[in-house]
Amino acid sequence: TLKKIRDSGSITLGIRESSYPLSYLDDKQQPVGYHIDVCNRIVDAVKAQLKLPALKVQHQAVTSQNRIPLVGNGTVDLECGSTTNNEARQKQVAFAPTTFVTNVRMAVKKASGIRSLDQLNGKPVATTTGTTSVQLMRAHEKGKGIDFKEVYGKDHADAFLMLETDRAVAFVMDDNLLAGLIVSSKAPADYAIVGEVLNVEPIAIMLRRDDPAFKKLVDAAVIGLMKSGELDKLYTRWFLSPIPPKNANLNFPMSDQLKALIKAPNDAPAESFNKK
Amino acid sequence: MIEIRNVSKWYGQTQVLKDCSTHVAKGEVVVVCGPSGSGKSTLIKCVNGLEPFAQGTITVDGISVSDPKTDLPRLRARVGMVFQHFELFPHMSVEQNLVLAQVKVLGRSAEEAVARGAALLDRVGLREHAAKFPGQLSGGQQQRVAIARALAMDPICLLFDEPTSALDPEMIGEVLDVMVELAQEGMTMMCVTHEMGFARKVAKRVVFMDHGEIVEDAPTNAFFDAPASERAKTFLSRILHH
Amino acid sequence: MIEIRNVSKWYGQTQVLKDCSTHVAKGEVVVVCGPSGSGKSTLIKCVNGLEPFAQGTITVDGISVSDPKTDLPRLRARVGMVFQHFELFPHMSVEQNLVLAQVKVLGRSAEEAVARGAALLDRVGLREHAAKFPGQLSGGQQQRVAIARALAMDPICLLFDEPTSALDPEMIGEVLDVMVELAQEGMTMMCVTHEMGFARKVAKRVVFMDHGEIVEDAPTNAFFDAPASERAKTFLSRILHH
Amino acid sequence: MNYHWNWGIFLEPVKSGDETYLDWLITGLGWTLAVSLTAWLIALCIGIAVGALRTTPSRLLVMLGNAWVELFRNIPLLVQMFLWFFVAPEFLPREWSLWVKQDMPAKEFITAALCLGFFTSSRVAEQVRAGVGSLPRGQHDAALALGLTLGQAYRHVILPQALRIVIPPLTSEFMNVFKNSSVAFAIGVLELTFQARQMQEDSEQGIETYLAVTLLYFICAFTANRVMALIEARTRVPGLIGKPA
Amino acid sequence: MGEFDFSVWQPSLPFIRDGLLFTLRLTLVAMSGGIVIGTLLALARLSPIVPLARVAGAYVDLMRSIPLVLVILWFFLVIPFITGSPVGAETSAIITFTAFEAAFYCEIMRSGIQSVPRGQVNAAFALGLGQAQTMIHVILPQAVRNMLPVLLTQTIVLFQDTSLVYAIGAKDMLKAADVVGKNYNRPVEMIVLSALIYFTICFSLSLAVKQLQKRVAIIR
Ligand SMILES: Nc1ncnc2c1ncn2[C@@H]1O[C@H](COP(=O)(O)OP(=O)(O)OP(=O)(O)O)[C@@H](O)[C@H]1O
Ligand SMILES: Nc1ncnc2c1ncn2[C@@H]1O[C@H](COP(=O)(O)OP(=O)(O)OP(=O)(O)O)[C@@H](O)[C@H]1O
Ligand SMILES: [Mg+2]
Ligand SMILES: [Mg+2]
Repeated sequence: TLKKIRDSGSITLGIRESSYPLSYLDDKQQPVGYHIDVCNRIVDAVKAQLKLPALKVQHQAVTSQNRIPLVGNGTVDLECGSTTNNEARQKQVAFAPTTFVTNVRMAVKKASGIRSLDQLNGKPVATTTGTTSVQLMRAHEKGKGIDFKEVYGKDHADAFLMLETDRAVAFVMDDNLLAGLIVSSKAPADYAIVGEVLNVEPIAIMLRRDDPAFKKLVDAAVIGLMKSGELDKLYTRWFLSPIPPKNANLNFPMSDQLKALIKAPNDAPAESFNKK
Repeated sequence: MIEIRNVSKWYGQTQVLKDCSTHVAKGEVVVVCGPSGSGKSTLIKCVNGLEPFAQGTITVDGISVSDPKTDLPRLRARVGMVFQHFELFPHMSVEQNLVLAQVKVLGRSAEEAVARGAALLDRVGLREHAAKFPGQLSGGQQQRVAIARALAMDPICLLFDEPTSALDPEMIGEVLDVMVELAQEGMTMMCVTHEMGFARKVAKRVVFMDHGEIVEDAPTNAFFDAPASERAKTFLSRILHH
Repeated sequence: MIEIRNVSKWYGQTQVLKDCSTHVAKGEVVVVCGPSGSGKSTLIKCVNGLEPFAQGTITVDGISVSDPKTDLPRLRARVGMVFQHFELFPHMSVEQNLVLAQVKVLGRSAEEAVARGAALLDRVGLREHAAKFPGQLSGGQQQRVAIARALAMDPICLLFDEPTSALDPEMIGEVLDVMVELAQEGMTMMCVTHEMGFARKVAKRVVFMDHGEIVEDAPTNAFFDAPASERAKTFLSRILHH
Repeated sequence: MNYHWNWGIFLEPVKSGDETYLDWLITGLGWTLAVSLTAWLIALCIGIAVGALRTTPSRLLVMLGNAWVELFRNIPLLVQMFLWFFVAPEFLPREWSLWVKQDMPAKEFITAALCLGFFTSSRVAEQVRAGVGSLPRGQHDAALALGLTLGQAYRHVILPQALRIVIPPLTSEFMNVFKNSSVAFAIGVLELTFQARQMQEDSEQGIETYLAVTLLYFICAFTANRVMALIEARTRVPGLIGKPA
Repeated sequence: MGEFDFSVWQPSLPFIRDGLLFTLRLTLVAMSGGIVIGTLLALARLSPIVPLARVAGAYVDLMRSIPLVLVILWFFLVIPFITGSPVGAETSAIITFTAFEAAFYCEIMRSGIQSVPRGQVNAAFALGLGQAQTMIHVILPQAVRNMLPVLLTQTIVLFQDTSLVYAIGAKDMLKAADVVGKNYNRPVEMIVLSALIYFTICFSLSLAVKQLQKRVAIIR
């Protein structure tokens, strides 16, 4: 990868378009977000190592369908989205040390009075096609012997729209995304994130597998950010201050898991988290 | 039987029929001829209401064609028509072609219709082709089926629009023979055709059209021996010349 | 000029030409007639190599048509052909129709080709229609343009495939007139046609075909006065009858 | 390529249950077939009717037919799906709207089938109109001259011929229906594309997944093609082979 | 959700414009490329060289049997292995659409070529024109004119299909509208806007096609 970057004089970042506030497009349709900033720091490190101050940075929008093949086939060098680090994916790609931890929970309309997953028996519940939440919900249904009527949006915004238009009474998804969707909604005060945590997922920047030199550089850069306290600052900027496009504040304090990870960085997959 | 009075018709700006009047009495054969585009097909299609017309009246057996109260399908069922390109229904067998309208329009039972169809096929010499499709017949055979189809409705008169002009020269004879026979049996017929031999043999009168006008309407012999108008004269000389 | 020797041709299993032999000498007019489907078109298309044939030889001006070494486009450029449905190129003006092959095949300059085209249009009486498109002309006019187009290549002989059978009766005369004139000027012609008046007037010999065979090949007068075969006799009686 | 192949993936159980990935794909195929075939049925019925209307002498009917066709063929299918699913119910009275959104059984399926059906019907109508237009005018005249009413003429003479003529372009449309049904995932129908996304997210064997799904779509379209060819052969009129009607 | 709020349309316009420009560029390139390649494919399919006809036929049938979204995805994933280096989403989209639409234009051109009466070929040959000359001067001009409306209708379909590039993250008009809709959380309003834009453009195009049809139709 490093050689390719040197030869082409450019590095390509994979970005997501609506993963608030990790990676999304602002009102000028430019990619911004917490992970984008982290990636930019990594790019700085690459520039320093290759002595290529003029390195061009290209952006490629990716979706949850194509991000892994695109990293695999070399279209994208660093995926700066909201990819969960799990065992299955580790067969295909490598991950930088975990830089964010999300909890899968649900968003509801406050007025509905729903506080727990068990209250959803027989009710329509929204989630996004092709995300891990779908499986989590099914597993939960089985475990508890209850029955949701799942409805699916093709992306997070559509799924949220289902909640907004009463097609669903709850939306099960990563809590940071839910928070992002709620603050940018028409009436943020109407919604709440409630209920038990279905899963804890480490989210990390994704890169090609079997490229130890590049991984070493990325790891070092990320760990550097953590050690220097830079990452805390970035976190505060994106999760605890007003952010574009609406200049709303997510007010999403750092979780204990992430604090622990910053102290002891690793790239362990999700499975090892939920075992504990 | 057929009365055409002062009929005019326009396509947009162009007038294709100009104040045409003529008639066909019961049992009479009238031949219509004239250069291409002179309005012969248009006129004959006005007779059974296939083309609407702006002015004038046409009555068939006393019933006005242009009267909105007239039940056109019923009137048409009583007026047979034979077309230049046969217009058999290619997706139906010969027998089905003959049966369809008998059943759907006249309300005959299927057996009755089939029997009548078979009798008529016999008459035009095509009994053994009942099960074939039109595409499997020669042009002359198709046109004879088309005549049988028109006859199956027991029409009070028949309209022909150049029934032989799409045929190979060899086959013209077999169709004309059927038509002559019909004429001699007293069928009322109005024929657009350039077969002057046929006209001489059975037509009572010849109507000559040019540019949408009926230029001449004369007894057959008079027309051939001494056409009154210059236009009819040149026309006759051209088509008889070779 | 044209020598057809023992030509046979099959479409799949069915034999459409059976051992046909005939010839056309320089300056001669030969008329080919026979019932529909008898293989007349097929035979005449073999002459300029539009249809391949399995057995026999055809030579035109001494050059074999079926020899793979023959430059067919060059040969065809010297043999004019006129079709039943005119086959003018509908997307080109009359002038362009006449010019195209002169420029692309004979390599004439554009001016030269236009001049030659204009002269020929003049000759068939259509000078003022040079800028029109074929669709704006009547059938008779189109066929005359088609003849002019064939003549523009200065052919050594002309082939006609039923040139008048798609025409309105009125227009047949104007096309036949052009053909008669050409014959009288000594053009070598092989014509498939049922215009027996034309045959009588200019043909040296008449070839009668049936079921892919040349049944009769006789001098014109002999053919009309006393056809040797029964088939030719019935055929003649049928097409002359009306 | 930096890729971990695993062709056995289809027989492995999914993470969250005892089904295999193959079961998922089969479910998906089932819904794809259900949506496509329902939509095709709707498209044929409406398309033939609208196409025929557009050839009648009545100005009003022609205009209505034209409006239908222009409306449904000038907006991308994906956008139409959204309009039907998210926008249309908002115009209903509150209780109806809620019923449609929450309690109507198989609402995604019904919306998708109707939407795809309408979309395709506009194309079918266009083909049928062209087919009727390509018939010689004399057929229409001959039918009327026999005393058939206009309705009978369409029913017995015009449509049977026009439909035979348009079988080849209709074949394309039939194939398109299967392909276009993939858009139904956008409103949450559990069809093939939906299952593919879910499977690749779950298994991380994206390439195998998409190859399998591509193959399944290919088989659907190909079968549609063969079925239409069979119909074409069955309805072929003797004596008309190769000749335009 | 209650009342709609169409004020979001105004700030979205610059993005819609950029997206529309990409959509139009993609449509134009894919159309011209597709027609050229499609015509060559059609010639190959009709050629007497059986293997060539088979290969072209297989290509066309394959393309016509797979949903476009999947084709877009495949090209995006596979092109890097052929060229050795990744291409951007937009280049990939252009290549994909050209290759895909070529299959459809091929079928149109093929029926266009077959719609020219056999007699025209005979007439051209009889004048001494060669195969290629006949094709170029006699058959193709008539085929194109006969098929012009269908070619343009297919182009309208192509224009609508460009919305599928969302699958590889290229930014066309629908995508731009979508992103704005998400940013301002007004997805429904943006859907309505894009529906209106698509309808206006496609409808005007189809009206134009009808006019053109009257204009260029060959008088017969
Ligand atoms: N649908 C139409 N729209 C406009 N003009 C038409 C239409 N049908 C016929 N015409 C014109 O009306 C005139 C008369 O046509 P008609 O078919 O009656 O002539 P015809 O005498 O039967 O000619 P032919 O011998 O060629 O059959 C022609 O000039 C023709 O161009
Ligand atoms: N492409 C073809 N494939 C199979 N059979 C054919 C083909 N073309 C012609 N035939 C058959 O070859 C025979 C001779 O046809 P041809 O066109 O030469 O007849 P013709 O004498 O010119 O008839 P017409 O007077 O109708 O023009 C016919 O029986 C015809 O059915
Ligand atoms: Mg007429
Ligand atoms: Mg012939």
